[in-house]
Amino acid sequence: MSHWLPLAVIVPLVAGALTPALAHGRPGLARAWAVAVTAWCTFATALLTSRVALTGPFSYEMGGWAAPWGIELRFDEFSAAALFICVIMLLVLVFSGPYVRRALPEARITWYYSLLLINLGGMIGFVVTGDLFNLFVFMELVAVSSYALVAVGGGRTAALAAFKYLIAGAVSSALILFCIGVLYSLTGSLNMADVALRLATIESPAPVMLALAGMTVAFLVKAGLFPVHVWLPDAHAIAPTPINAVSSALVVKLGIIGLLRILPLFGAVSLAPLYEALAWLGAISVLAGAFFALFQQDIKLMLAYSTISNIGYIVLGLGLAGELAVTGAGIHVLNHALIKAALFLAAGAMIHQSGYRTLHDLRGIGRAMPWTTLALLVGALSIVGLPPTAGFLGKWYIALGALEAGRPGFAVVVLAGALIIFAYLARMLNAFYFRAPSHEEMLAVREAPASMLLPVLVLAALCVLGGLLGRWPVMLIAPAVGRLVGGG
Amino acid sequence: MAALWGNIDYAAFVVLFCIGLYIIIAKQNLIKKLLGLNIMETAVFAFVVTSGMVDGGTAPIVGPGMSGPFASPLPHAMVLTGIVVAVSITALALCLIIEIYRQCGTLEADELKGAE
Amino acid sequence: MNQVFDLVMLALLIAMALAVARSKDLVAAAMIFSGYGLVMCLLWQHRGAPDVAMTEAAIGAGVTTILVLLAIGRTCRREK
Amino acid sequence: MRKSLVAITIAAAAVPMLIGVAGLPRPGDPSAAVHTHVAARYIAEGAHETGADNLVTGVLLNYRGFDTFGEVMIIFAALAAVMAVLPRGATGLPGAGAASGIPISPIVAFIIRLTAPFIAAFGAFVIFKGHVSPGGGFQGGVILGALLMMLSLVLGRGVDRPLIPARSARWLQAAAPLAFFAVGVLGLGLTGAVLGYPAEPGRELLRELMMIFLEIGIGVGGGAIILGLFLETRGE
Repeated sequence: MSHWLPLAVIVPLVAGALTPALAHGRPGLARAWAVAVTAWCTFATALLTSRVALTGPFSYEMGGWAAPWGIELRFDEFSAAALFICVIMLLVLVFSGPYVRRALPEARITWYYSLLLINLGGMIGFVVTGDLFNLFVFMELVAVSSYALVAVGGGRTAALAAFKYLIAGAVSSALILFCIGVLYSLTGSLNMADVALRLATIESPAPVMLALAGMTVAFLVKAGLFPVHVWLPDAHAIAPTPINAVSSALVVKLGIIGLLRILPLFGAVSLAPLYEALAWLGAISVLAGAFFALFQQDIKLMLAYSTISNIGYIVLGLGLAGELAVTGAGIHVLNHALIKAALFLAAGAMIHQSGYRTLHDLRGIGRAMPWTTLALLVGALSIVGLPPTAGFLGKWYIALGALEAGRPGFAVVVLAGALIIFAYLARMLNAFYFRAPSHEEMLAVREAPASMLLPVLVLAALCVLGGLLGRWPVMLIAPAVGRLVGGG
Repeated sequence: MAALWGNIDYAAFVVLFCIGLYIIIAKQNLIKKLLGLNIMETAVFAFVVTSGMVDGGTAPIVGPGMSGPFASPLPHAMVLTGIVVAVSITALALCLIIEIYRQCGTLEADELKGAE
Repeated sequence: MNQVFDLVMLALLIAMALAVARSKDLVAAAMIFSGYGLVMCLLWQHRGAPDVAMTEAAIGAGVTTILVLLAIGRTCRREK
Repeated sequence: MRKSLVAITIAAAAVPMLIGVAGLPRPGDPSAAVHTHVAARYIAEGAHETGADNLVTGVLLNYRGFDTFGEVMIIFAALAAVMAVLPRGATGLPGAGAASGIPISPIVAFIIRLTAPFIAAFGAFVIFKGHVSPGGGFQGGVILGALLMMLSLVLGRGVDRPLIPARSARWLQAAAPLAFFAVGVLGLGLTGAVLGYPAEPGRELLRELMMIFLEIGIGVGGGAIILGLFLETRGE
């Protein structure tokens, strides 16, 4: 029996609750404790992912109660995202050792690691649960810890950015709970598979459409898609670097995975108009995100806007609803997490070492921090989507899906988005490598400390590996895509 | 629209939801926005509790003397969790407000927009 | 009789929500919000949900209002 | 311009919600899916299967115990968030800008001291009898938390000298997740499913003990967390 599944969710959460108690006298212990727990979670999710790859989706009934009466955890191919979540969180924890000792006041460090563990447990719970209300509870858990982690850096406008993020998140959460209430009122159950079955027999379409529209809008707000992205740039740029990586690479993806969870519920309703809207919103978001990124001087703001653009790619892939396009979207959810984590950690290491944030001030850093800049170069090539890297696969499948669906316009959008980002990155790399430093002390800047450099290099290697071994994730999520597109 | 009269309670909760949304969007003071958020969340909880109600039903406590139709206990469990979530978010939001006031000296959204 | 009680409660809730929206003094708004929570608690008690009513009274109307008043104490009392 | 933008947004939210809500089954209709599907089993066999007469507590701790574990983690995450966000002095105490310190009048202080034991008794009653009468861990926890708040005010024990010393407060605040972990692993041992309760005829007492243990954990943990939130928000 796979008790790994519930324990993979419960252990990080309880460990997060124990961190302040254990590390009361010894703040150094908090980080070691967090890294150990996250390593265990990585092992557990790797076991679960290998099991789903071999034997297909499986579920676990909490408390021994059968599905609609108790809570059912359902680990399917999309839940394999839990492995990516654990790997990236492990690297972020290793990275945040020296960074946090300097960036955060002493008293906040234990609570920082406690919040990160709770964030990890909430994300794993979110991707594995098969129960609607459980999904809401874990989404709130991730939300509360993310609001605090954005503000933990204590910058001048950190609290205001966190407050805007909180209001946007809480309004969309209230809307999601309202839609869960509508679905419960219609079907009488909260288990996703059971609700899907019973929704097919509902005659009055109005409440079903309301629940579908409400949840889609709410999850798109949480994913930071263009028209409803207002909270994202400040929240992702002002937070400490490890939190940028966690929120831009992982937390934002929960909105997409939430969408992937609720779309099969509405199999009976014709989803064509919804997919059309998603495709157009995604396309607009691709161009708008890339366009805004072009004008940013601050590296972190640029990376935050490029997240909005890549979320646009994923939503565009979902909107095209073809086999190829949805596979591309699924792949890009995973690969973009690796790429964005590598980019944010590399840029953060540069800011940490040199103290400068804008393109102009960071000129000539290529010579001072060769390895970090190399990792940033690999990340930049991946985000543009050049062939050997991980970013290429997702965009390639989405472009193919657009052509297959007879919508060449969207394929052009995919290309245009990549070109705009390429223009910015060319300027950035030109500044790092070929321009004379605009500040003398840039030459005195030393390479990042080992425990910050190692995760950055590992992530850059994973970006290239993700590109070369791209076949495996595609095969892994193929059955889930088949169910979603076949049933949709 | 005749059906709406049958569900007049739901209509009232939607109105409360929109009053909360109005307060969040239109009012400038951050504490006022937070109260609007709480009004909106309480309206959603009221909607969920009301969906579990049954005509002439009593509390879902199956004691010796209890009889008659019982209200469904599932929405009550959901709303209990929801209320705890709402107070958690409110506590965090208030501390962010205290931090914003300490740094920017004002709680009016339009003045804060200029401070960035 | 039940229908009248419910309608009165709903009307009262909407009136209090609007009062919170209009009042310039934040302490008054917090107090009206506490009353709003208690009326909601009464409504749920009437709908056969004593657990939720008790929780709403204790947490929704109680703890939330105390925290809001504390925060008002540390910031400013009037809305401009 | 801004007024019309606000009006459009509100209308864009209100109209579809009203139309959608009108299509829902009438609340209170006994034949609605809400009462005939999952809830029908909770009401019919709930008391027997969970051993809790108060079915809401039965659902909260037994059928959907995992939700309540998530909820307990959310209230702890709120405390962790407040501790991580509020400014810390060198000694780890919240900074200046404290509430206006109007001294408690002796009359109020006396009344609070007088009623303290009764409030404590009522809180304990709500926690212990949570599975047979309305109430439960959270409500009891909030009542105990409110009592601790009042005593902190009356005894002048602010955040610098908290009523519960910081070291033990950290363990008390983690009481609820720990209780859930203990019951979950015990349930795994007894019934082969995490958070499972033994349902054999001879094991009713053990099941009730496990449930009361959870209620105490949630009550004590909730009370300590709410006291922590109060002290942190209040500052000096």
